Amino acid sequence: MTSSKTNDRILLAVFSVLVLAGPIILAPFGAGYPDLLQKFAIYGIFAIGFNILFGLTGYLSFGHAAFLGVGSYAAVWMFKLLSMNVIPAIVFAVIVGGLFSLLIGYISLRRSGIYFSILTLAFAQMSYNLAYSVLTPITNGETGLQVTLDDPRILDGGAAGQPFSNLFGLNMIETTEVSILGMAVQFNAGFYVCAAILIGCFYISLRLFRSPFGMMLKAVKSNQNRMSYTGLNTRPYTLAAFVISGMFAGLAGGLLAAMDPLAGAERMQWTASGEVVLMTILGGAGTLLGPVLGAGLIKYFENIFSAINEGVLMDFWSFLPETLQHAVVSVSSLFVGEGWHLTLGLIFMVIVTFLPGGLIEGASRLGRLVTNRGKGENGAARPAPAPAE
Amino acid sequence: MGTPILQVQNVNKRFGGLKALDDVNLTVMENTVHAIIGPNGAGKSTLLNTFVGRLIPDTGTVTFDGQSLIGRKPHEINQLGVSRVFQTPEIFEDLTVAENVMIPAFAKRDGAFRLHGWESMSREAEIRDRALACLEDVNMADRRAMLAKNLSRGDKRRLEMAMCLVQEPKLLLLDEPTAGMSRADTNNTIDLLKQIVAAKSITLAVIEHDMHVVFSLADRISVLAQGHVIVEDAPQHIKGNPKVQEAYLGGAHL
Amino acid sequence: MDAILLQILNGLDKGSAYAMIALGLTLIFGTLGVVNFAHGALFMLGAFCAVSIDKLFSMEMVALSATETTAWGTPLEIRTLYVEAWFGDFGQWLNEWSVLVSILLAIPFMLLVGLVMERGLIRHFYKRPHADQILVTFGLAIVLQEIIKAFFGANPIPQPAPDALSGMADFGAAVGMQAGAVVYPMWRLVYFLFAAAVIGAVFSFLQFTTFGMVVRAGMADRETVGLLGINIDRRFTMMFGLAACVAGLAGVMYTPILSPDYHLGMDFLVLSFVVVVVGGMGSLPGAVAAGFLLGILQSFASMNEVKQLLPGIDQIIIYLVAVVILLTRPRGLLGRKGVMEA
Amino acid sequence: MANFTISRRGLLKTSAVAGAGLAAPMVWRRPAYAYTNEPTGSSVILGFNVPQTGAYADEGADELRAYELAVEHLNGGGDGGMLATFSSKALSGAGVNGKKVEFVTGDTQTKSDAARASAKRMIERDGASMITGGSSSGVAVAVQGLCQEMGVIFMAGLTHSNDTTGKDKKANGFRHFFNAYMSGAALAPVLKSNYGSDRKAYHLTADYTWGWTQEESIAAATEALGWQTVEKVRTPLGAGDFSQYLTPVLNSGADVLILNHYGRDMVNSLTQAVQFGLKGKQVNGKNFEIVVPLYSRLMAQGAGEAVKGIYGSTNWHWSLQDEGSKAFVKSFGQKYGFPPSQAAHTCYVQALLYADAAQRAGSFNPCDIVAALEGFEFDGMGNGPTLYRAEDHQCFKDVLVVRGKENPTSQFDLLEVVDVTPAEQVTYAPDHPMFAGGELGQCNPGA
Repeated sequence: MTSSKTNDRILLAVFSVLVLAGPIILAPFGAGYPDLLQKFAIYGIFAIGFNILFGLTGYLSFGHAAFLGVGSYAAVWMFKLLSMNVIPAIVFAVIVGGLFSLLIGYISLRRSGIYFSILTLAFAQMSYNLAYSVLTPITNGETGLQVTLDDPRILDGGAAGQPFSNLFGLNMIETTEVSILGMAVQFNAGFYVCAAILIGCFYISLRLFRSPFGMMLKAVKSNQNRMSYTGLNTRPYTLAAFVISGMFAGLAGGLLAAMDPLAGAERMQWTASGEVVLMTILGGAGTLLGPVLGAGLIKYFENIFSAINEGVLMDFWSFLPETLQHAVVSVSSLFVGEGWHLTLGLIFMVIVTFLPGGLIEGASRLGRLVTNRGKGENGAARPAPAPAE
Repeated sequence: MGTPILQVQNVNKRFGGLKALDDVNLTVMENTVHAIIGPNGAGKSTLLNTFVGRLIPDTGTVTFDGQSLIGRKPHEINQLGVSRVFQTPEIFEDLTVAENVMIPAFAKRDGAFRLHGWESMSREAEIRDRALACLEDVNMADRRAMLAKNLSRGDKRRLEMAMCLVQEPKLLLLDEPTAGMSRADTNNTIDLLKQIVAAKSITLAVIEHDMHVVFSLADRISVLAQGHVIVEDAPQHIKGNPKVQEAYLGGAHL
Repeated sequence: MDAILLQILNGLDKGSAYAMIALGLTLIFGTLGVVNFAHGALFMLGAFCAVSIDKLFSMEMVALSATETTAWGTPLEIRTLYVEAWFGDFGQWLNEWSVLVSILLAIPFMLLVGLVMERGLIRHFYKRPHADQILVTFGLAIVLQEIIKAFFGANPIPQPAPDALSGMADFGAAVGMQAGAVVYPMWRLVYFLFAAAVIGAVFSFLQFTTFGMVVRAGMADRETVGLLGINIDRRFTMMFGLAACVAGLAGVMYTPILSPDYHLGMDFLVLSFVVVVVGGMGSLPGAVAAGFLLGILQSFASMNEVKQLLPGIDQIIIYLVAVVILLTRPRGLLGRKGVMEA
Repeated sequence: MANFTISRRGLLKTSAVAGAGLAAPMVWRRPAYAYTNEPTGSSVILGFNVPQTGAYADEGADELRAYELAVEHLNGGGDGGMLATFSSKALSGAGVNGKKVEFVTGDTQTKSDAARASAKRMIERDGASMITGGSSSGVAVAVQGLCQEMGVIFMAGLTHSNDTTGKDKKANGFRHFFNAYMSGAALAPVLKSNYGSDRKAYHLTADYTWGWTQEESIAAATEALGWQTVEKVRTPLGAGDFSQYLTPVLNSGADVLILNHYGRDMVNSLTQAVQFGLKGKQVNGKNFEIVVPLYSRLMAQGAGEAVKGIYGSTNWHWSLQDEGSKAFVKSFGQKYGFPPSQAAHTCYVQALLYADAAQRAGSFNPCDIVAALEGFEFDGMGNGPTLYRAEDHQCFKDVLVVRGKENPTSQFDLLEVVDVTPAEQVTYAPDHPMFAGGELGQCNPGA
């Protein structure tokens, strides 16, 4: 058992290094700018939290975006009323996300399976529809809640000028641009706040997965009947998982607002809830790293593929002869720019068809294949592997 | 000996027009092996279901250790000290054999719910040792790292037994523990159950078809027919009882 | 009274669409056990069958005018309908009744789409977790709608109903009320009758044909029917085609009510899942009943009197009803135990 | 195909690492810019943020076409379009301030979040000096706020809510498009002369901020004519089927239905209203009428037959016969084969106005550009003499009142201009109650 502990330490260390070096690693892929890096980290947190519920207990919530949304609203209200410091905003976002998920979870967890999914979906859609319309005094409706010059901000005193979210004076939009190996690499304060929290969240999730509590959640997924006849009350376990993942979602929402002080109602729409489901399944539900990978993949497509226009394509294919170039550009332009959804849809289909269990499962299968080849026939004698993590 | 641990009084249960349990009365004494036998459809499993909170009787009382079981949830009843082995093994298929046994061990130690999310499994040496000991008891220690779903049917049964035993229940309910087992496995199971009864202070209530098992284990037998207890007596008195023969053979006297 | 009657008609109309989509969704779910997130896309494809036929019938011969020019300097184009040029009055009739004519195209087309989808993709996902089914069908839905967008653009495309059916019908007079008190668009009445006919046809097909009986038996217990030596798989494939057809037809006939665009399917997807679940997973009558129930409740919640009492109620009524029903009836209106509960 | 360009920094970052860094020192810090994304090379980058997915994707595509045309014209390509008719002659087709104009694009998805994310990418990664585009007010307000924070100029695309230059106005943001108040003020006299002053109006309003300001503006304008407002009913965004909101209109005693909807909502509510026989119905001895305050050609296309004879207002229409409009329609039509929409027009004009301001200021510093645009008066852009008012950064110009054409000659010829309401009639005080609250603040150059 000590070896698995060492493995976990290595996993955490590698994860941390990769996250912290994100700006350098992602720069060659055109994804090394602050906003997208922040989004990677924030949606990583969201998906990690969602995975604690869905990956471990198997309860598929279709309304998790609601907690992200209320987290954002809570954070922006903190910015408006209290201070532009991100700490109270984030803390309040987590609390509100937790309370809201406690309420919805308490009701929805009375049902299981698809009935549970639809209950969560219904609550989230109600939140979204109301936030968009009649709750506008609180949410500022379609436009989204923003900080303005004349907000009270009692802790900040009468600080004049444009308000920026900050951590004790360090503005979240503060960016240092450095050239490394000829690449312009942007180190952004906000990203490192997100990254630190992401690493913390990953560590929490690791602890949960390795804890008796995590085992209980897996047991819920495996056989609820046996749980009850074993003297365990499944409801508080599932509710705890639901609230924890709701708090993660609230945290993610709070961070979104901390990086960019705006909270829009679309964050609560079912498509946003569906997105985190897709992230988790795509990466690998029930695995530690999968959700983060899935979140990264989807956000990358949304931000990078949508920005490729014909000009960029012409440039990319410029090594081809001109006639061929035009043909290739017109074909490939179907998949980028305004066609980025098409690529996303195809990727979903390809990954789920050929890599059942998501990216991580696919990678570990590939890994097993390689090691088995290397070991020859020895591989067959090994004990059955535990679920990939 | 001599204290009743489970008392069933005037229990009735209807499913639509079918009277599944008809005024059942039954007393299980502490530290005995009590077998419940009867032909198919006699209501044996239904009766067991009323003990664990899966079914609530229409009327009547079920008292365990001086406390009523009626209206209690399954997990509450288990926490009182009642464990059950099912006819088709109910185990955690997606977990390893060792984890399957550790979960009930946690339930015994920590109660129905505990938010132990920050502790590490690797530090739970005590639980692990107890689980392994139980697996040793059922001769499954070597399979502890396997996923439960990959076990053979017989092993699943024994695993479920270990999951119940690790809780050191006061009352262990067994629903056909040897169904579908080979003669050798059946004898192993009988030996195992005998050891358990000898080593621990435990009460067993067994539903069984195999008379060999029943008569090797039981201190007392209740015979159920058409939802009604027709005889409750010591094994030696059951064998020649005409009522029992009638119930099983539809009146054809032997 | 008139207002209430009108809202009931509105509700029935909305309910018709919900019920038809939910019926198909339940057929797929009940027979194949597959959660089909691409079902909304099938509805949308049906609508675009109508659009394509309409486009085909409105294809124009283009001749460049010698004298006039457009505002941007190119010669003005003079256009005549091909169908009119070729078929004369019949062509005009075709163009006029294109929505109904497109049913003829939609049936084989949607059947084909359904079969290809089942054989080519869904088949591989029967034994996979529901999460995987959701992911792959959602991916397919996106792909289908993006293809439609690439061909037809993102703007809604108007589909007029045939002139003869686009007026108002005096519904009140027909049921013995004062003339003119309750008038209702003819096409919407047609839509309701059409939905009733389709739903009736599906039910009688399942009830009265051997094919249907086998399918129903298979829905209840797939393994046993398989053991009887009946090739249930092929029948289930046909059911997928049938479900696609129902969704497609619902889409075709809906186009004069709602100008279709590529996103139409997604708009109906969530709603149709709510309908199916409220009706109870795996229950065909439940799906139909829930469709009409939610349609009517939605209409009533939008009445000014109700809105003044509860602002915003029309925004959430569907979901509110879903929550209430699921909390009071654990498996929806008519759901079976054990279906999709784990 | 002269305008296939790529951002210099985008290229740098999207290209592979290998080899690129050999000549450069291992690590250097970015030089301190005087303002955000100061163009230091031979080109200036503009960020075109338009909806490419979602309900307004077609409108977004048209906006993008207009921007590409504008870039072409600014760099001296094509026939120059409106540069020839624009009253300011600072631009010569040789780029701006001696720099070639390049552009990057992004997808707003018509969601505030996504729009801000894509604007941020263009500012942070691609080095855009200005962001423009969009097809809804929520997005415009959200992106305008972002540009204010990050210190770049925002030239709004299609946004019609009063709030954009009202309570949510920002010093770095500019709107050329007209607004809900102007729609009401422009429509009122036409409605009066056609429908009289004794009318009962029933409002169906999209239940979000734009809908509300539209409803408030048109209700105020019509009530000033003496019209009664019978009922104002809010409908959920994206309702699809509006039948449950339309049937109460039938017996409400109202004789005018005002549809404060845009986009798909408008297409659906209008076609369905016509289906319910509202057009041509007789109420109170008058013909029942439908009014759609904000029209666009793309929506008219979606609504098909239903638009015939329906009044509304629009920012611009391609059939206008002034020199500027003709020049623009000509170069757009020749390049793409069909006439531009009003969204395309406002975006094209905004791009030119920004370039002109930068040229006149001799700088891309947002504060210099703000100074150049504030109070700027110009002509030759299709709307007659126009003022960019300094107090709220709103353009004041003539507003078109249009009507759905009875006998369209093509799928683009759906609206006819019935009246042009002069600018003075639609002008309001900067502190008008519908625009109150919020302050412009100081221009922010960022960095």
